[in-house]
Amino acid sequence: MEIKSKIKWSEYNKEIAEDHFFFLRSCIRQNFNPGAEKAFISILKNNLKKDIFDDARHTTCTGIGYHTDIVPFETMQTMIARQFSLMTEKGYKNCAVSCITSFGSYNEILSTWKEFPEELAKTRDYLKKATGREFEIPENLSHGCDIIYKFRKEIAAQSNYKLINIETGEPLKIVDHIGCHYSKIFPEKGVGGFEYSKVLTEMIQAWGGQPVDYPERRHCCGFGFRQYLVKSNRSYSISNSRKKFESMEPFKPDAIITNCPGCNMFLDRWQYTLAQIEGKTYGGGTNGIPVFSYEELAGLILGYDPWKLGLQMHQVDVEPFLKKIGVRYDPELKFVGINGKYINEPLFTGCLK
Amino acid sequence: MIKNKHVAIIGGGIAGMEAAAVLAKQGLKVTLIEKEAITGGKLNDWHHLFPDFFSPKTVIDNLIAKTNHSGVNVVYNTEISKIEKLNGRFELSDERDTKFYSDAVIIASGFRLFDATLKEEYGYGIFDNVITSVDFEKLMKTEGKLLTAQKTEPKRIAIIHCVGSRDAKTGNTYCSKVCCITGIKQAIEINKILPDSEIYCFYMDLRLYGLNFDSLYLHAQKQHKIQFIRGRLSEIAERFDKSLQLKTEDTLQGRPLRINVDTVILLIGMEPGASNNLFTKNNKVTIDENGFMKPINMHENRNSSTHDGIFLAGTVICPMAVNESIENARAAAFEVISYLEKNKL
Amino acid sequence: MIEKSIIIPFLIGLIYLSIIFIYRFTKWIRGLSKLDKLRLMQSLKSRRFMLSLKEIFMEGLLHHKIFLKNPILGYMHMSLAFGWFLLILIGHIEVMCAKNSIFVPFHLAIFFRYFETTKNFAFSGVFSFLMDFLLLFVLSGVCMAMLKRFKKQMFGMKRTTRLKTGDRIALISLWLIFPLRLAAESMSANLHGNGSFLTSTFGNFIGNSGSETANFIFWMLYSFSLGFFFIALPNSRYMHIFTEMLFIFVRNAGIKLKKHNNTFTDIQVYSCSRCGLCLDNCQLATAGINNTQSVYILKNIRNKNLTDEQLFNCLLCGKCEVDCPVGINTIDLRITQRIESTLQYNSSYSYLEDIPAQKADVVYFAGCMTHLTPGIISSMKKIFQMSGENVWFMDEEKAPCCGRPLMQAGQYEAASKLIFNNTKKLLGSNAKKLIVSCPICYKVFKEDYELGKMEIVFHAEYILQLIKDNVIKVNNSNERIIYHDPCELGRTMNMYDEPRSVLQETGKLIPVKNEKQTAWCCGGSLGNLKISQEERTILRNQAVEDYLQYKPDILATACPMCKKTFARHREIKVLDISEIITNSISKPTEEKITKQKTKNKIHENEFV
Amino acid sequence: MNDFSYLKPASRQIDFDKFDDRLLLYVLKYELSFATCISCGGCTATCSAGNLTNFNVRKIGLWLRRGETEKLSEEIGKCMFCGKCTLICPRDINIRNVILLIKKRISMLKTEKEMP
Repeated sequence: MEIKSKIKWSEYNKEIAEDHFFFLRSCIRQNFNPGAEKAFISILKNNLKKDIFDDARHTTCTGIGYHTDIVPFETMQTMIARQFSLMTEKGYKNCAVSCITSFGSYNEILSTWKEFPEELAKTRDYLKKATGREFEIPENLSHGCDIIYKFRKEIAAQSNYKLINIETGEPLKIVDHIGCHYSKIFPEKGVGGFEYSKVLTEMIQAWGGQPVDYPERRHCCGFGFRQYLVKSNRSYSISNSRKKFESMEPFKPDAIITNCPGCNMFLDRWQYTLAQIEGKTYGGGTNGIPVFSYEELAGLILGYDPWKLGLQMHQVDVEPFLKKIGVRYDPELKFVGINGKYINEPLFTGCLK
Repeated sequence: MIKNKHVAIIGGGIAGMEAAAVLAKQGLKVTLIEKEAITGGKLNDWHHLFPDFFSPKTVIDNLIAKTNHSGVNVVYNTEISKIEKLNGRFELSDERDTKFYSDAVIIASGFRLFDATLKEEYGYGIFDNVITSVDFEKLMKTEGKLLTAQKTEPKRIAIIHCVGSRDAKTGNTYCSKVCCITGIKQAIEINKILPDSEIYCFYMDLRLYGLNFDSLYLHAQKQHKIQFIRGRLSEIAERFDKSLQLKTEDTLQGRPLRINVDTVILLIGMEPGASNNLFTKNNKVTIDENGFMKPINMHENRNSSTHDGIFLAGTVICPMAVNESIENARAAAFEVISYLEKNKL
Repeated sequence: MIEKSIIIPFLIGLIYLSIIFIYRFTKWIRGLSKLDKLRLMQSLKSRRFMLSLKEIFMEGLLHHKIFLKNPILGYMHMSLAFGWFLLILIGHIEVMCAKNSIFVPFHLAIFFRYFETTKNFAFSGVFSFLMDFLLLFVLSGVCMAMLKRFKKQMFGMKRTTRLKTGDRIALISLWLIFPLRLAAESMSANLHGNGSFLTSTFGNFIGNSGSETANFIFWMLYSFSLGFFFIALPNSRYMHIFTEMLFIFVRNAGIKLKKHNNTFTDIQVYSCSRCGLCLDNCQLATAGINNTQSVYILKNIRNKNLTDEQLFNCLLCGKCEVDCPVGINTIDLRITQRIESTLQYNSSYSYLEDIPAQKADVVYFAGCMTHLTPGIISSMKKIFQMSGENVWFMDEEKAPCCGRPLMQAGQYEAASKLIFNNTKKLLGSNAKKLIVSCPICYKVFKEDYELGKMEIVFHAEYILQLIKDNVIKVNNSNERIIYHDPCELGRTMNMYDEPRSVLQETGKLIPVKNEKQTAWCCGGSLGNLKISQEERTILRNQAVEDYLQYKPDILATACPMCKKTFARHREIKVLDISEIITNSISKPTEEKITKQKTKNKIHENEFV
Repeated sequence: MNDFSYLKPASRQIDFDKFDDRLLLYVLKYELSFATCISCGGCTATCSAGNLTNFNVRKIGLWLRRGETEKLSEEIGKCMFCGKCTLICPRDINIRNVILLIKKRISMLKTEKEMP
């Protein structure tokens, strides 16, 4: 680890690759936000004209297993080594990571290998035995939000919509939530460090919105594997989210933007549970606060069709937000899947309560 | 010059002796009036001084040497009860009407030990195995070992902090400052002579004000296995076998706690000297609401009493440790010298 | 007809007053429980009826109890009450003689001088002299009452009640009645010469300016003042005049205050005349507490604005009950209000388990307070050793409280749970004797526990018995001892002599001015829940300074609470009776006690 | 509908601006000495009810300070009013009065709730 010089985190800018990314998908992002990763690839390829390779053979980084003590550290190192071997095979040097937890795992493994070279040697040996593969350490490992942050201006330039309330002309108040594994494990791996990480806020500002700094901004969203997966701990999870909502409510935010699939899912789903248990919603009236991932928001302002982005699968309905920024959408097609097949509605619809 | 000036010092404790020695070295005539048969005051019954187990005997011997060397005239077995001011000089007299005349007076009559029988629920004077920290020091000084009244080695010892201090029920709401560190020192001493005994200190707050007091506290916990329980003792009852049952609360656990111990040591606080209100009767020396002598200015000049020409030294002003008492006495001596020079009549 | 009109204000007042009285009296009597009504009816037929009449005469009219305490005050009350009564009585007889028939209009006597201008009826001279004399007698009382209101020290009273507007109006109107009557009768005497020595002297003092109209005006004013007084009376302190009579009848019928408010409480509340006699001896005044004394509590109960701060700020020492000339049980009345105020939060104490009792001849119940004075416990243990009886120290480890402090806080129902739990254990031990060393426990065991044949013995009685059977040999150290009567033992349980006779055996008992019934309260009472520690210190110092005048070597007491309270005063040595006994026993057989140990150590093996 | 009853979303953090101080203010108004409590535990140590059940006088004070009204109403009934705690308290706090005031205030709040 390089010696931490006395730099002010807010001025710190990490180095993000320019082009030629090897895409490392998330296990769960597609389950909760079905259109997110597809949008990310499409934005990079079509809008930004970048080269991003999505290799069908790459698998999980075993992050969830590792954090719930099921997957041993050596297995994770070997799995990640295999990912890199696929990347080397295809001749790529830069990785684009979709999930925050795996971003944390990849960085953890990379720094382990740097500090303990014998671990690297051991992993090479394991991979050789298991798959006969060789691998190189990537030159640059960035998260999807870093890349979108890097080209936020280009996206703004091509965007059809602004994060501005079309009636009042006021910039929309967007709350940013940074996944903990993005910059709290390795502060130097986050844009602007972890205290005032600006990777999402810069996007919001670039796209016309206004970031909101509320007291519990850096508090955990409540995912926490062990908290959520073990039923008796689940109250910790919901009470964390509740604390964030209570704290942001006075600021009346229009939306929440996240860069991790876990935070996105919990901040979105728990609003429904809280409405059921405590009968309280935080978006005013019976509305919740819609939760977007950065790709979805980027896609939205670039004019992608909301239903193609999979926004209908969100727990908190996004229609009020779409009205605010003036996106045209066809309500009938909300639950019409590909080739017109009706994917039937969830049990109840219409905001939260 | 002030050479022929005469200063009378009431109280031959460490403060009185130090002030006398310093003044005498400056060439003044000094009379040191002590009510007991020997000087040194309460330090005579002390075994070790905190925090470094320094021997009080050396302190007293050095002081005695200093006072003799500088020619202080020491008067024993006389207890001054009245100070009169006659045309600029002071007349000190005791019950047997022996009179002393001086140009200035230093009151260094010290403090009085809190009478632990007043805290009846702690059973001092009723249960034999309840002793005070002073009794313990005497025991260590004379016999060098700690035994229960049944002449057996105590397995468990409890040290009780804040007995007679910070307690409205005894009328003393101030903190006597030196008992916490004394308790820790005595706990270490007990552990040294009874290595396999269990020692518990019951405290409300540990006020370790001195520089290396805390390190002694950590040392006591780590090396000497002294255990500290945060809870105030409410009452002691004697079991059939003369062991003592303590009722307190472990406030950090939030549950009442009952413990049987063989010996209880009460860390008694310092009270204003009995003679304090004697001196206030006929002249303008005043005492503060706790009963200690009131200096004219607590910050700039703690050694001058509210009566011109009468000075204060040592624990008569407030609870003090040995080192503070001696330094305070030196300061008092200097005040006397500048007072005498000022009005050289 | 106009002359008749002077009666109208008087009549209006009288009718209003009688309606109120009839309404209230019937309400009160009907409000009594069936049993009490029966008792009342019985008492009217029995000898007690005469007893009540005698008491009404002695107290209602002569104010005999006030006389005993303070003759001047007694005279003042008597002159007003008895004088006015005679004025009415003889006035009626005079009218009967004048009209020489038994049946005369009752109002005539009041305005006799106005209507009957001539003096030509039998003994008219004697009557008018008598009437004038009685008027003078009453007027003397009125003047003294006025004087007292402003110069109370002259009457030997430290404090008088602070009167509210209702009382003040009634007071002034009462003061006006008799001077106006004098003026009216003198006016008539001046015109018709029907006055006697007093009224005629005043009559000719008016001289010739008198006229019929002036006479009429004065008599009208007199009638107005009477009417006004009768209207003001019902909600003023003078309601006490008639209510006390009813109270005397009800009390003599043996009816007692219940543990809840009923009409008997109202009778007692309305019979308080707010005379303020209960103020002087109330120690709280010295601590600057001047609004919680019984007279103010009774007023607040009547006006239904009683606050907890007043209700619970009383030492329950019982001194005001001793002083009250009307005989109101101020303590029980206050306790009943405390019961009512804390009714909703009586606890269930469901956590009390049944700890098996230990069989023994004698059970010793030390009580909560005694655990904080281990000196008493260790002395009692030594005494039990000497008595050689098989004693079970019931609450050595743990036991619920005896329940008395809870009762003093008004929670009787909750206390009954503790009493039930303790009673089961006590009866379980089937001991013959229960010994207590705390008077607070002694009272509750004696009065509220049903322990069958088990004898409840206070430790002083037990020690006295042991000395009499010379199981304990005590040496008289003729130290100067003062005995402080604990309120709960003295005034409440009337035990004054046993502790004294024990102490006489061990030292020189010095009588003090404030002892027995008028003893000080140490200020530590559990009865007072609101008093601050500084105020308690003032009360304690007052008692201790009084005791110190007698230069005692030891202040003896028989209550752990008194001992604990006095012990905080540095200049007095306090010991419980049991400690004095154990000290005085050990003297001969033990070498001189070393100076520094104030409590004597007893070598156990000596007594085994 | 799925049952969320097992979830307790409220956080254990004391929210100082929102705790129910009606009891505390009432007690401090009539027994100001309570403000000087340093939670030394002398009262719990000597408590007679504390011998018989898990009643803790010191905790009553702590709960009072942080508005734990439900816990107070459950526990306060266990006190036997024997007054030993008041005799021990080094700060001379009239604890017996504090208990009475709490009981009074709780019953007042109950009746207020029942009133329409």
